[in-house]
Amino acid sequence: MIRPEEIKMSTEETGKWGMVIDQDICTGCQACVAACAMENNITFVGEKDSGYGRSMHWIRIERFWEGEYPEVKMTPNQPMLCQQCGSATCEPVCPAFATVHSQAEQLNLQVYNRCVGTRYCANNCPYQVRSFNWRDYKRPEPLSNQFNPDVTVRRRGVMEKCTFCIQRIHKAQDTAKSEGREVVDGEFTTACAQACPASAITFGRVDDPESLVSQLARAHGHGVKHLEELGTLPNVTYFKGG
Amino acid sequence: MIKRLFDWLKQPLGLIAVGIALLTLFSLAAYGINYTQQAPAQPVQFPHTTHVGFGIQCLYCHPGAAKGPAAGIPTEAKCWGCHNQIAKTETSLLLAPLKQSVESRTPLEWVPVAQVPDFVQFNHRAHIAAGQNCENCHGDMSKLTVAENPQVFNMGFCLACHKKVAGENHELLVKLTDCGTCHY
Amino acid sequence: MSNNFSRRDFLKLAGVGAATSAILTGCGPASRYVKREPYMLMPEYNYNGQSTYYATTCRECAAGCGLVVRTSQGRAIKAEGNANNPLNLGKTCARGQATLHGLYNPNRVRGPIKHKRGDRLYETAADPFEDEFKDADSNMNWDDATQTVADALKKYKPSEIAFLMGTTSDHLFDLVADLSTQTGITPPVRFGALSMFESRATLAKAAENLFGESGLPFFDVGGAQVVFSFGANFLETWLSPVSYTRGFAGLREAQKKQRGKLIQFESRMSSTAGKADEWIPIRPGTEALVALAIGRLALEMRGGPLPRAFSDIDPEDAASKSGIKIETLQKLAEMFANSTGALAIPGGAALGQSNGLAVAEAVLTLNAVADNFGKPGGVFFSALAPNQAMYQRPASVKEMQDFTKKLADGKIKVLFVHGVNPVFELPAVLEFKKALDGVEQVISFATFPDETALEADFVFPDHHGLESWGYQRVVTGSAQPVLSGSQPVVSPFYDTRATADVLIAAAQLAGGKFASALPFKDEVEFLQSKVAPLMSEADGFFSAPDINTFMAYFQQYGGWWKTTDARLVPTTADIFNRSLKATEAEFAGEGEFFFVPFVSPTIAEAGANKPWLQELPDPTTTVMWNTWVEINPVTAEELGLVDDDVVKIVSEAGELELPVYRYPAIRPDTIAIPFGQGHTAYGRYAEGRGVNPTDLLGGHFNEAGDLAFAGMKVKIEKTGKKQPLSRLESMMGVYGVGLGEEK
Amino acid sequence: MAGYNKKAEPAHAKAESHSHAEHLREKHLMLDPLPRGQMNSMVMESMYETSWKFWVVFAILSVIVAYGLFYSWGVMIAEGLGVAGVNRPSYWGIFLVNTVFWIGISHAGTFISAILRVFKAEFRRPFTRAAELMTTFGLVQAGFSVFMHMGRVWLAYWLMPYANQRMLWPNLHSPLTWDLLAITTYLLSSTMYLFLPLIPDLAMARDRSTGWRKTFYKTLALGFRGTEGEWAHLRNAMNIFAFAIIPVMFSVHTIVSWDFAAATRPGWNSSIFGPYFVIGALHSGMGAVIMVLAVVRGTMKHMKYFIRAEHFDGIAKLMLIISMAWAYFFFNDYMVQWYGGDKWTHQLLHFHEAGPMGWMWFAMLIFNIAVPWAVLWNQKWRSTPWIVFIVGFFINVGMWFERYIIIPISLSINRMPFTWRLYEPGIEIPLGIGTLAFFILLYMGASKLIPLIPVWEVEEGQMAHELKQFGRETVVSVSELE
Repeated sequence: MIRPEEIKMSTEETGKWGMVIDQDICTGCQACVAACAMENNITFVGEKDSGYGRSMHWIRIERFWEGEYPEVKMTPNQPMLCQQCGSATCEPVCPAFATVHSQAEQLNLQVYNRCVGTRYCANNCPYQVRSFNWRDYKRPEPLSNQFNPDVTVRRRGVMEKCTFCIQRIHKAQDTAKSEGREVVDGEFTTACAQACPASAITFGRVDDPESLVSQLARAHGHGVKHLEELGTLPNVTYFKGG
Repeated sequence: MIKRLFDWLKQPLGLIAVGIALLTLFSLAAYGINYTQQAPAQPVQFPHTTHVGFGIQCLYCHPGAAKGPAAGIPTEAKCWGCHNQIAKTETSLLLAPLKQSVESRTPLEWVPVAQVPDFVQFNHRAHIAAGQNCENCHGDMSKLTVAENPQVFNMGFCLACHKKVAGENHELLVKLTDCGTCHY
Repeated sequence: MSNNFSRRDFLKLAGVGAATSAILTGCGPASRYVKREPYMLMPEYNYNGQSTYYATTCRECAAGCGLVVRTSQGRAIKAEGNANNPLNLGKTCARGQATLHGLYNPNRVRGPIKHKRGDRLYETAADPFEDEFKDADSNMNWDDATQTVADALKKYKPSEIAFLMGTTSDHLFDLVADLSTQTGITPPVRFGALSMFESRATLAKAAENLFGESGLPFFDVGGAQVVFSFGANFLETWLSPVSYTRGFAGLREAQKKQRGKLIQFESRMSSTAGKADEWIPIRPGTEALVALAIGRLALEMRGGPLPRAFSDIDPEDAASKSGIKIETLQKLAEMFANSTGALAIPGGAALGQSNGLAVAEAVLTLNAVADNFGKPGGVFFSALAPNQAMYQRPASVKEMQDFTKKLADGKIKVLFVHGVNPVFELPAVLEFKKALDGVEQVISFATFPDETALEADFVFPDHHGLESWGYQRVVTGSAQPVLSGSQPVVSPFYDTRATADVLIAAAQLAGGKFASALPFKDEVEFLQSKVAPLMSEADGFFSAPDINTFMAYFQQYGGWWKTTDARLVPTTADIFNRSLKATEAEFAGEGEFFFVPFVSPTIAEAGANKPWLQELPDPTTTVMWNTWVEINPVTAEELGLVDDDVVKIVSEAGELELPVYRYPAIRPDTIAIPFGQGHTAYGRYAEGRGVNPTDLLGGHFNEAGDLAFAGMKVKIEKTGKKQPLSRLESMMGVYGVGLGEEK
Repeated sequence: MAGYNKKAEPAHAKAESHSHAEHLREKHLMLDPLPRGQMNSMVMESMYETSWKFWVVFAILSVIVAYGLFYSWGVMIAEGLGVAGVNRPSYWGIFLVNTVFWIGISHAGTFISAILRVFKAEFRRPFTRAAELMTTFGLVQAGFSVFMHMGRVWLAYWLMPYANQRMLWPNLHSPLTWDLLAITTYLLSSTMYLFLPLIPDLAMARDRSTGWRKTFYKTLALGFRGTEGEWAHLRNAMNIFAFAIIPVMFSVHTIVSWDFAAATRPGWNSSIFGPYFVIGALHSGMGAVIMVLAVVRGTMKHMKYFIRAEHFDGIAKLMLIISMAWAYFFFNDYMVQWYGGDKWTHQLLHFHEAGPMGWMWFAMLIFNIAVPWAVLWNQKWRSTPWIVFIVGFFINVGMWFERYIIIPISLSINRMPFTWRLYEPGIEIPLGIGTLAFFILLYMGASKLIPLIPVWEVEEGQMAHELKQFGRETVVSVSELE
């Protein structure tokens, strides 16, 4: 499915929007998770379901243990979100084209209103970053006042995932257009990157060598892209540091 | 016994019964569809035709359209700005609700007719900027009293226009037919 | 903002959600289901469908980070950091993000209520996620409420009137302070669970002893090369987490030629220690010894005479007592000695012990070895906030104990409570709840139906932080003096009223010296009177000719701050010549386990009623929605315990039952419980969830009067019960459970 | 057949020829002809005569279906899939297990009748229909299960290509779409294939029934009168379908296997899955057929004449072979995956065996390999209905386990260890039982509505066979049909 030259490409920047995450300074404080939930109308699912692997986090912070006490170490916190793959495994398997690649923005879209809930995409996502609306989770009044009007409120039976805050992308583009200019790097950013107290997350145009993401990527050479051996061409680069 | 049923249905009375049943079903369906397509009741039987007739621009009352996603409904203050200078306001039955609401400081509850589902992210500004006129989607208001939708805003309606606008421009076509342009 | 905002609009819009299904199945336009209310009078800065942004201050903790809140059609949509504010430079923590779930929390006090002590303030439901349930209705109007306050002020002698206030909303504190100075009512007492776990009194006292002046030390983590943190959990809730996290990022900054190192001395690996390059599982109570030992070894490596402070410490002895290998100590000492920018920070559980003060002094003195006082990457005194004469710290628990005694003895006839929840936060042994029986009239200004409000005779709810005016002093975290300003970002959602307004109005009603003490029209006028002096100050972030313009800027930029570094350099003339008694801490209660309570990084003191904070996985254990006890897997095995086994923790003060979490990074002789859950009120998402570790704490204090919360020893008893903890992490993936390689 | 008999019992060769002939007669249906009229009335009786037991079972099953299938499903549609056990990472659960399982069951029907018809295996004649019915009804259950699986089943029609002005179309890259098309094709063709051989029997039933049944059969028999021309056409049609349906059948289960094999998941992404799934389907299918035959023979009137030990014997031998083939494919799959050395796959295989559900893995091997091998080698045992019934049951359980291991258990392990989690079924259980009950219900209903035995086929066979005497030797001769 993936041609060799494509795999080679995955070492270069393929996409349009991309992210750089510095695990060395990520403190795992969960600010990004909260920010994401607030920005994207993500529902909370309560104790029972969240304990059964049904939490709806679009971004989760992974950490593992190395060694035994007293030489035990916590591995660098690893924020895991949709990698917005250039050649995503979730896309071809959706029978309804609800998970499509946006040619305009080079993102993996999740079209909620087209989703019929076969959950094939979630199975096929090697990063396991898609979350499914198992129920119509209640958000009693007046919590719904906080809903972000720019983001659809999902209902049961629909798959959802990180969108790289596409609503912010569109807003920025719209503003830029109305002012007759191009979108400037750093003019806007995703909710997670905006909140991160350590500025461990940086978002921007990976196809623009001058953007901050590209510069950072060059600055720390040793970036890692997760599971790129699968040829998914992920657009999120991780720095382990240390 | 099935056979007996068939036999009964075969004779005239049975046929009539079948006919009636079918008719009822059909009319019910027709009523249902018709009901959902009517313009809903508004607090004020607002005569668009009159206002447009006076030469008031759409954007005067719906300025949001040029500035952002929502065109918006004018504030009572805006209505009152003119109407409190019009003698008719005091007398007219039509305007009673407005008067009442301004005096009691309780907002009027309008029912939007040009509505897209909440999974569609529609932005007026872009469309106005692209040179679209209000009537392209909302019909000719100068002929309407209470606002009605000329057509249901379904995806087909949007895409037809998007494709027409894009024409041969491939880049534009990609942008205008990208799912992520409206759905997120 | 005007009160004409229609806030129901968006609820209606949410209704579209319901309509969606209808549309999906193609029956008719959504217009059937939606009604739109236009503004009566649209504010000129607002446009339909476009967002308006307001700068204000976060009230989730006392740090005073600046926020910019996005509002749409009069609804608060999203809280972001205020990029201008020098404290947080546009960043927020998780609690700041979730503050909107406080504003729109389904359980708030909706209006002034007269109620019987102990009565519920909202209905309960079997399942908070399914059942609908109501808040108690307001049963009086604000005029009567104000009258009640006025009567209370008039009725009793000033000495019988007391205010108990939280650590946020400084402007209100100032107002009450003025009131007390001019009318002679007892000075307001401030308290907060966070300040209790931060042992601020100890820090201040240590500074006073060493540097001759009291103040809150500021540690320039960002500028340092090697940071030795003795229990300071500065990446979680300590003092000013956002700015300290930024400092940590600076420490680690990869672009830097040399990547800074963090060494954490803790008996339990906090998420701060999790980020450390080295975690030293030190035996609780020996921090002072270790600090001094490291100092001595470092000095010896440097050569030269050994100063008095370090002369009478025996590294070998310290090593054996603390359970750290002497080689390790030497290695660390070498690192400390040879680093260009070494920094030692005391904090957290290290100070919450019987010898907390000694620890603080020892660690601060260790900085003298690095000679980093007033240097980049060193120790400073935090810059005082613009309208602040001297550092005022919240009450230590000792002082709270005295205060509680006064209440119990009936010396206080009327108690006003605002912004603090002592019934929940204070250790159970202080019996604050019982003490309230000695008070004739308890008036709470609580926004949420918390435990203390439940014990009040009247609840006169204050606005939520995002609905209110005010300012918050930044006591530490920023080099510049910062006064973060608050303004309402939305009109009040319920029939609440600003406590300042209530007090001002009541004072007018009370007349006499009360009226003259608060000669203001309303809260805003009071604010102006407090902010006005800043106009004359030099090198401010902005200046303005007249007060109105100044206030406009003050709101627009979310506060006022100087552009200059105003951190004070501690005077350390004879710091080496003090003799430090390097003691070990004593531990109260018999029992084989050291007990370390810590503040939950995600929920902290007041986050439990915000559903999304509840659903945030704890950074170290990834547990959500509950409380757990951390036990080393080896210990657990000895005790025959596995995850989710419910155990009973017994201390001299009390006992708790909660499920086990086998935590690989904790001393085998130590157990830890997070603070934040265990509410008996405080809304549907908080109530009846987890347990409150303060129930285990005894009334033991360190020399500075701070609670020795980490100075307990406890027993563990099995109960045979099970309670599954919901955790984000996988049991199989992370612990190999079910993979035949179970830990 | 003759040759096979000689080999089978050398003892009888020496026996007295006359009694030998007797013996052969009672042993083989084909050599034991009855007048057509009598056979017809026997079949009709078996349809007409219904004991009260039948209705009791029928009622119980109806209740189970009403609750287990329709009520529970209603609840699930209203509540969302949260009431089921699916979670991250096991996004797929028992619903798809059942889908694959039922499609598997449905295979044997077609396999037996089509393949055996093509190869003119004579012993097939009496039970082709019983098998074909399973195909159709099995597919119905498969359809139910796959729709249950969907998060928004009320939008299932979006998976079908239909004209619209919204530039919307099903994604033909998705294995699920292939699946949908394949299964639909299979359902249609297998129904046709069930129907064609049924026509003569329906005509027969029509001529022997009255009342509503007559109307019923009349409608279905399409006015078949049994003229030479009609027979010729029918034969043609049946031959075409018999040949055409075999590739369809193979393709269907191969495509089902692609749902998994085409995914980028450790343990799934295996090239052997196609044939592995097909053989697995046959394995469970044959088991099911033999169970059905045992039940039919035991419960329905006159069936002991039509269904005899020889048939169990024949099917059982097929089962033995298939079980060996399955074992081979299983080993192949396991071996290659293990040898491939991918760490995630290793983790997965380890999890299969040593994980909390390890018992299921071993049970699968015992039920699918050990049990049939241990029992079916013995002709006495494999000719005894109740024994083969039990074996068939074990095989079906084993094969269900296999699918369970492939889907939810394998899904627990992925490339993100932080998300590994076990799967605990919820409402899937009543729903699964519901589909099973519905299958039996449909079958019982059918057994009372259409002739389970293709009389004309049996008779055709009997006419073709005859016992010839060569001196003292009695031999069976089969004359070529058409």
